[in-house]
Amino acid sequence: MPDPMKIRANLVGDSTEVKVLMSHEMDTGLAKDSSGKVIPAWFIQKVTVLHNDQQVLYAQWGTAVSKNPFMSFKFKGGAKGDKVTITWVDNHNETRTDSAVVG
Amino acid sequence: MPRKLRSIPGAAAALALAVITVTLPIVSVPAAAQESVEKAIEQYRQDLQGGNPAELWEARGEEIWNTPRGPKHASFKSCDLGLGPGIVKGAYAQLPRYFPDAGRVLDLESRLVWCMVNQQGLTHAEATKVTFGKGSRKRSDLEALTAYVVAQSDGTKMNVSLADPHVRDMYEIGEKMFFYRAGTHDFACATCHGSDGKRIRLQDLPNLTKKADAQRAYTSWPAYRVSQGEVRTFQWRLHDCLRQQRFPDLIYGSDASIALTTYLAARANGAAYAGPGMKR
Amino acid sequence: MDRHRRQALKSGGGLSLVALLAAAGWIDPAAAAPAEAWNKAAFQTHDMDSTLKALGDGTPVPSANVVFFSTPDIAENGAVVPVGITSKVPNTESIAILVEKNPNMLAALFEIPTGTEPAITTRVKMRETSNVYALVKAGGNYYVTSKEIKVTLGGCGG
Amino acid sequence: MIPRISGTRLAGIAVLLAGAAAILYGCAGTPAEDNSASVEAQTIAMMKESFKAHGQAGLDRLDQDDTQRLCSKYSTTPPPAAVAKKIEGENLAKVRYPADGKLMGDWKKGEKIAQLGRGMQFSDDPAKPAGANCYACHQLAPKELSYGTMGPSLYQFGKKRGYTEENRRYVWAKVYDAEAFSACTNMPRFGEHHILTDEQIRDVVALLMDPESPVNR
Repeated sequence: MPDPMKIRANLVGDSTEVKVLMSHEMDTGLAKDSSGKVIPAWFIQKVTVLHNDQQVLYAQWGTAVSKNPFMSFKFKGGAKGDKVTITWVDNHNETRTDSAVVG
Repeated sequence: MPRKLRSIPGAAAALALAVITVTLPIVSVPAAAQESVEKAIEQYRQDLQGGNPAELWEARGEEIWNTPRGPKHASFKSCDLGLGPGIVKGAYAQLPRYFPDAGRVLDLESRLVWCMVNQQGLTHAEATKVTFGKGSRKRSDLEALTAYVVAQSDGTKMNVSLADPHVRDMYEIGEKMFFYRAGTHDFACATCHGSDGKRIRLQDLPNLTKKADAQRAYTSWPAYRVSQGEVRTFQWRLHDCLRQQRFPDLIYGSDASIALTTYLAARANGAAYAGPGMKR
Repeated sequence: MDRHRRQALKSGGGLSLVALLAAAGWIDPAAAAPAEAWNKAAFQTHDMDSTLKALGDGTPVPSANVVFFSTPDIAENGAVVPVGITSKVPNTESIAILVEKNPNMLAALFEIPTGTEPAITTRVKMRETSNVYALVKAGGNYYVTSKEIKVTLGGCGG
Repeated sequence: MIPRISGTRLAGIAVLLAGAAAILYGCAGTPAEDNSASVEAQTIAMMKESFKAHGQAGLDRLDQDDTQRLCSKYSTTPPPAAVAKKIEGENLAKVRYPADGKLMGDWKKGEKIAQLGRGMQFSDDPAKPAGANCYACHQLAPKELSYGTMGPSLYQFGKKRGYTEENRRYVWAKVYDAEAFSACTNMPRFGEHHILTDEQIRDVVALLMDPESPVNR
């Protein structure tokens, strides 16, 4: 089971700023381990952000996104107490969903 | 103009225009280039702020802290970091300290190991099986716990007391060790950390013999190392410095590691702790 | 990404199909959402032309309305290079980050629905000093800007 | 640990008493010096217990030679003239020049050696050649922006100093054993400590002294 994300969602003016950290190896498939064996690619491919039930961002990632990915953006509207829900899916079809309340 | 873009003239031409190369003024005066390199590196460090993946370690550490574990099924709530069982707030800012129950001066990490062994019933080998983790396949509970504990001292003034003679002794030994030159390269800690305003490659080297530098350096560890994608602790910092000093392998939680930590932590006294940090 | 579908879902009093299904207890909204496409072809390209082709074709126009922010000129470490891109092009639909000298050029693609500010920050890996492109799709057209980011070797080198 | 620490305290007291006695009888050695010697002995004993041998780095790496022991006392202040003279003299006597008299190699290889930071660490493969990591501390070829400032800039070293045989011999000796010229320098003794081979030192000399080297362009 993947680790939880760390999500912050805060009102900044009339927008909600979302910052998220994800726990993921983001292996490129090009690196080798100490025994010289190639470490297969293992990376988040899709990220969806919902504000309550409305999609506010959809991201497609390749292996070039850094390990333990960070992402931030803003969407208009949002109110204190609203829910921001983020889901990622990786190339092993592992997935993780976490939510934060807009503060 | 990148070679591979030439195949489609339209796109290539468009892109050629688009390439706003932000080259540095590398002219005949290297000093000028160097100044802008320093500014650019400072910009890089600032651009990284605002999302420290160490928070992921803190969250995991908090869960471990509160979960009963080991043969004795005890959590860290009974672990006394010096301010009473289970109290983490501000504890790191006063470590290392002398623990009468252990009969030793301990830093945070060796104290965590002591609690795992003496309160949770793990063997020392089990407790220290993974001290420095490597990705999600080889994780270190000690790194997660450390990240959690140190974060609870964020903003707390460093206050390592040397009143206890045991701690004073360790401080003095740590100081000697700091200046001890040996190995194939004749290096001591002081070789790289004993003068002002020096760099190794592009990294500024804090002069740890000066109060302000010592404070800034110590209070930013442990840190998330972007080059490794891991949270690294102060035990790791010393271990890896000594590796690069061409010394043999510093044993995790050994007396010498604690002596050196005592010296450096006490020299940071008075400064607000500000970790976990984020570093190259 | 099927933008038409998403817009279709949005019509209907602001309640998406996903939300309706979720409300009915059929699916978990979060789990359902990433059923969107991942453009495999676009992530396997090695140059700008084929990346553009895989993204849906088009010739990018250099634009001063696509701007990097919080993006350094020099990265102290190529494993983590912060990149921020904002678009002032009206009706921005997506923002992509491309690293010219990486094994695969496309690093990330962010699809921006109406109501989301066309500005994102993330962190990417760079194998070496390279041009980095910010590619914006708006109204079916592509706009681009680029900057060189130098990657340095740091530390004791050991 | 406990016995040793309490031992420390006792030793400290004993040293103080001995010091008091020394003053009474007009003997050499002040209490402060004796205490420092005692801390030094404890430090060495503690280090021997706190490190383990790993790969090519054995515990003998903690043993100091004369230069290291003396220079540990003068890390932040220069050594007194007499000490400096002794260290420089001892090290100058250790400098060996190549048997065939050939001092210059290939600057291109020298540049690689100057870039490489690996070598002699317990994590390094002892079968692979070590680097000198010159760029960690010195500016050399101007195109490398990532250089340190622990040592002086060596940009245009040969061009400024002159491409003479005498200067080539100086560079060889300086790389071989820097302590021969500047006591308690931070620069490793690459030849004396077998970090670099003669062949590699030649290449580094060429990096600094070949007119074609980017350092001199």
